[in-house]
Amino acid sequence: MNLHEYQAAELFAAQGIPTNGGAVASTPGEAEVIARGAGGVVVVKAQVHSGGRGKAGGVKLARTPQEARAAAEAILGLEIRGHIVRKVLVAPGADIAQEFYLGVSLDRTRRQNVVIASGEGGVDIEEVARERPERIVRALVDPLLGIHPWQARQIGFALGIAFDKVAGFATITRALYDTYIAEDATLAEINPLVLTGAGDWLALDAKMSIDDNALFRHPDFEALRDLDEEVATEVDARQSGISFVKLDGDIGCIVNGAGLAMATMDAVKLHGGEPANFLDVGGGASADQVAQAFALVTADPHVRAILINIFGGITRGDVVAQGIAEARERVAVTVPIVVRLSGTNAAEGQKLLAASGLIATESMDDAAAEAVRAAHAA
Amino acid sequence: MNLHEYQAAELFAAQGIPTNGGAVASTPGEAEVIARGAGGVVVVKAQVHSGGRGKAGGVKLARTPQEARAAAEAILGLEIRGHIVRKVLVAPGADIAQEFYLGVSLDRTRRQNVVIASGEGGVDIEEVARERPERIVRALVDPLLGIHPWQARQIGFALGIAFDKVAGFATITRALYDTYIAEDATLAEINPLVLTGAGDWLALDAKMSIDDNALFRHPDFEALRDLDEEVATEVDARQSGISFVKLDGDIGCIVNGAGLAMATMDAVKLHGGEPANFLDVGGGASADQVAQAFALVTADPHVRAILINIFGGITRGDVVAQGIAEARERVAVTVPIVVRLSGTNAAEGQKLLAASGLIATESMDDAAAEAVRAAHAA
Amino acid sequence: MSILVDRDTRVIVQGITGREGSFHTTQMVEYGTNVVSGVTPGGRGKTVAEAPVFDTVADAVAATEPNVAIIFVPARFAPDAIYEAVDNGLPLVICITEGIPVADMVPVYAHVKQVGARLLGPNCPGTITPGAAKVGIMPGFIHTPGPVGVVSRSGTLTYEVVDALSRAGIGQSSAVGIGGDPVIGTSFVDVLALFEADPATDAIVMIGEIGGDDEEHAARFIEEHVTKPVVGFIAGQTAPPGKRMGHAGAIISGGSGTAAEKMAALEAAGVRVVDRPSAVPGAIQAALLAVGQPVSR
Amino acid sequence: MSILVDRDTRVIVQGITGREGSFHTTQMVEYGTNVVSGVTPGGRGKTVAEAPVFDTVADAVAATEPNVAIIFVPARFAPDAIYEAVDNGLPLVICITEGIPVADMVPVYAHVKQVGARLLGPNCPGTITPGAAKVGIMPGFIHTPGPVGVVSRSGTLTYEVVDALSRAGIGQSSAVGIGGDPVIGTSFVDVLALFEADPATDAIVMIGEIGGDDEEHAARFIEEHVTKPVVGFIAGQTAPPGKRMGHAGAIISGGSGTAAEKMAALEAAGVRVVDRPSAVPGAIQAALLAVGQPVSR
Repeated sequence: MNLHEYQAAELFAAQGIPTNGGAVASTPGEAEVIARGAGGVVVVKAQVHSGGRGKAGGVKLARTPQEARAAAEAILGLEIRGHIVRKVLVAPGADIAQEFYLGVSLDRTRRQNVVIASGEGGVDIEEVARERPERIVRALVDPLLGIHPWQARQIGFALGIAFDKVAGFATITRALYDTYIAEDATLAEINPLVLTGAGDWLALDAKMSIDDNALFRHPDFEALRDLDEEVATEVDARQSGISFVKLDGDIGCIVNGAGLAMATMDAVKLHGGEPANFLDVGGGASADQVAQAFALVTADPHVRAILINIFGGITRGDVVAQGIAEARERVAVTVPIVVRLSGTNAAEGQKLLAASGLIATESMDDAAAEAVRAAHAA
Repeated sequence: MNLHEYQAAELFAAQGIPTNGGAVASTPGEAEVIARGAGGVVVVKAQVHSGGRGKAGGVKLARTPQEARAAAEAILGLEIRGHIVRKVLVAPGADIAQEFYLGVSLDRTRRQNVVIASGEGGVDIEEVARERPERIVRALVDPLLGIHPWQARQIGFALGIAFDKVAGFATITRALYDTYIAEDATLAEINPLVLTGAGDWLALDAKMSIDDNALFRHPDFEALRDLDEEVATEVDARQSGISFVKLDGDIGCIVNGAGLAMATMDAVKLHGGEPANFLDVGGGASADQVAQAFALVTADPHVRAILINIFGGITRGDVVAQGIAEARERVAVTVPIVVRLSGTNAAEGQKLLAASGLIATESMDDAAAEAVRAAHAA
Repeated sequence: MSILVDRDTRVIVQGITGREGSFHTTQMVEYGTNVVSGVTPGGRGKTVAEAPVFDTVADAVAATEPNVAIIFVPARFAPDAIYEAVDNGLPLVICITEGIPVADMVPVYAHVKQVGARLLGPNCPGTITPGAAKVGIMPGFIHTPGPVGVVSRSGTLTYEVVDALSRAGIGQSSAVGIGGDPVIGTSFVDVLALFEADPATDAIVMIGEIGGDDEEHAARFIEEHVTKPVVGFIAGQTAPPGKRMGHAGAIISGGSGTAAEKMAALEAAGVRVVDRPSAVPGAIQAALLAVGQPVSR
Repeated sequence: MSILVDRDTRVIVQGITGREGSFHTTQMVEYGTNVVSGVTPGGRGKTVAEAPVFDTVADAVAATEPNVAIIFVPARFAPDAIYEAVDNGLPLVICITEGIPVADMVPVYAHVKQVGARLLGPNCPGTITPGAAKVGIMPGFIHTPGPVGVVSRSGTLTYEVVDALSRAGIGQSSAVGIGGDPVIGTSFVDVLALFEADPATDAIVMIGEIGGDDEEHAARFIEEHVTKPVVGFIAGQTAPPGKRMGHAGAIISGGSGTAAEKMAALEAAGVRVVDRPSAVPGAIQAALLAVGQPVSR
């Protein structure tokens, strides 16, 4: 799950990283009040789970409370890469002398965490990595010992930070790594980390993503979840143990297994259709799971056909067919359903399905083609 | 440094280990009040930095507050292996069904920490290790990953603990290891750890020693130090960076370097004398250090001669001689002083010393022989 | 011959008395796998599918000398189970468990490597050598002995491909699921090296998916070290960036880890990349014909 | 020939600008040691005894290719300095620093071993190969080149013995101080193995002290693997149990670690154990005569 800037900043501050403070507003009026309290220049920043908010007009400087109100008015309700802005952070302006990028994430290749830093802060780090890789400093973290003080210092020296500022930089680097570990993050990032005109370090932004698999260790994070930011059906899916991702097409997919679900989406596309979703019902494909999957898929008004693709492994095909039949009784589905059932007891299952009036096919390709045809015919 | 039972028990309890509570009394009256508050049977236990207190009469059961008072009266002031009892812990009695030993310390051979456990609790573990080694379970702890849950469970199973009690045992084992690490201990021990008649785990004793080198990480421990328990001169020595251990002989030793100091003590003994102390002045052997060393050694009324043994390495012998001369002006020494000075600029140093009326020898053996002769002559 | 498991494999099942553990133990034994023991704390004295249960791996090792561990314990206890297995000398540990936090797997990976053991998974279906041993949760009946090594990040998608191969009369030497998590113990490269060295394998099917760069590393490895023909398929050609596709590891992040990149890298390395699972058997048949090998043994 | 350090040794000094570091750097350079660089964060551009100072070990390694590090940084930063040295590829790290907590040294020891480096110390005087290189804090002038290897847990006591040897006309191949802490990187056994393999060493002096059981392990090793004559001395014959004799490691605990035990173990292994340092030269002379070697080369 993603955290908002203001939530991540609180976690950073708790580990001793100097952050810029500020407060969150949901209305222009609140933004004005916060700006008045802050005095002086403030920055009004969209709180959305998306990058690129600067370019999208989601960050504005305001010299007066009135300007802050106007800025909030402009930003709230803005759509940034498909995310509607519902909150803004109103934070004091800073006197920026130098900007840096500092982040911690997983280096999948090495199966180790890695600290990434750059003297180019406040810009898209992926762009820097692509175009000016020599401006990026990377330090792999020992998986058993964590980040060493010497490593944190070395990153600072490599960025050309003046010696009297290196200790402060190293402390922030270690604190960021500690936050990353303590909170089971998959990403912890400060962009930009700045040196102010007065020579102080300040984290002007804060970004964190948390490992969903580790949420059991962090029950408090449930409260930080911004359900407004998440697609409602994806939230429902998570609660029923189904992996679901909303897409833009019209063929609803219900599949067992993540790899097979992706391959099914690909097959739909290959046959000229567009998948409406990724959906992995998980291992069992019980009537309950299938019913829940029907509900998720049919909640999308664009869906014009449903493609069910089940490879019966340990689960028997006849049991799956039974589950589909039961689910159909519980959830009214008005669009055509194409079912492909393979593997254990597939023949028995296909018979049951055919008997219940569904289009049953044997191969995934046939099923995808059939679903696309049915959708276009509908 | 050593902690008292009640201090260690508090640290254990803070990590979630079930301890027996109780309170500390310095007088029989206090013990009576505590026993009255506790109600029922209590145990009155000497708080001294020494083992063997049970055999020495330092632990007594009391059925009534009056008995607790009498027990405290008997125990307070008792001398146990050279330690005077100044405090007793008055703790509730426990219904003991089964006793275990559980400890964590360093395995020097493997350079790893080790958990040691035994089904023989409440007795001297070293005796068990010597006489019934098969009754001891040892588990080396991974130096980078710490103790694993499976290891803690495995120790429990190996001790024959019933399965429904193994989880509780494993939790205590991990908590004891965590305390050991968190507090920079060199020893953390529960002896006995008991299963009560009601089937609950309870730590009936608590023992901890802290790594002196790590005290900078634990400023709070300074307050836990029991200066009554420490030889006053050893406390003074620690404060001046001198290693000093009080012994029973009459030849005061002042040496640079721990190994050479031990060898000097051995030489004294070899020549028929008894060293009054171990003393390592450290690297410099400056006038200040030597003066402090004189003060420490002469504080012992049994000292009848002082043997100074300095091997000038980086430090020049003439500078050391100068230091000794200056120190003698600051500290009045009435017993004979024998000095052996070797190494860098030794000849010049010896001349200076001889000029100041000290007995200067060239070899350590000669010096030891001379010091023994001088002491016996005195 | 085969890789990872064979007729000499002696399996210990960690978490054997749990629902998953006991079910799959029975399935494995029915397939003919030699399950010698299982572990569940407090389970001493029980049996599952005639395999004796022990309290600790140490006890089970002493009594039954297993050489492969398979783990079915829940995610929050699985890392401890992996440590217990490798610290008690198991050279190969197969972790089926799904949902283990990445922060736990990073030190596990380092430790396993350090002690010289091999971890397969987590979040994987395990491995099977058809006709010899199944140490995993795949349906055994779809597999046929033969010359094709299959390696995959996925579960049911692998079954799909294996089933297609078997229906086309093409048997498998071994099929290995490496798992769909960001940190896995055994990579494509590791398995490719094993297949390359395995005399019973004549051709290889590699089933990748979006996320990470294990497929790109595999491509480089294939180019430099693999002489046997390789057929590849990458799932997730239509997956959008930034969205986790079920598997924790299946996510296109920062524009990298796309199917297109992986397909291009594999093609550049001489891999025959197909666009759908059903095209795998044909490609393999062509590849085997090209090197003059029969499609079944 | 020699062990650990020789004329090819290129030394990097960590903590070079500190009081101890700069003093001993000068001393080492005066002895003829090739100190190629030093490290002090923020020290870039400075020099100490003509050695250039760098901010990081990485920079110093890149510029000056050292192969031995010596550490003079304070106890609370010394473990980090050791990690920095070995993680930057230094194969031998000599830690002079005294007073490092044991809890820090336990993981340091494991890590150093894991990366295949060697740590000497901490809390040790370092090592010297007379006439070739001094990488430590011992007074160089008392040493003479010759055939006797000296290994010791102590500092000034070693100087005492070396001085006695030199005065008796017996030179040293190398003298090594392994340190007085409970957890040290290099043990007696390690150094004995090096001396045994060193063609320039004909006899060995081993100076132990109370505490631990490294001497007992050394005795077993000598019995099984050392063919060269060994003379031993153990300090602390009169030390009482339970009291730390200066060195953190010099403590008799639970009745074990006594000088008597160690002396008995060494004697049983064929070591000529002497009761005073001044008896070492005579015993070595006898030993060398017995094996027909000259006492100096």
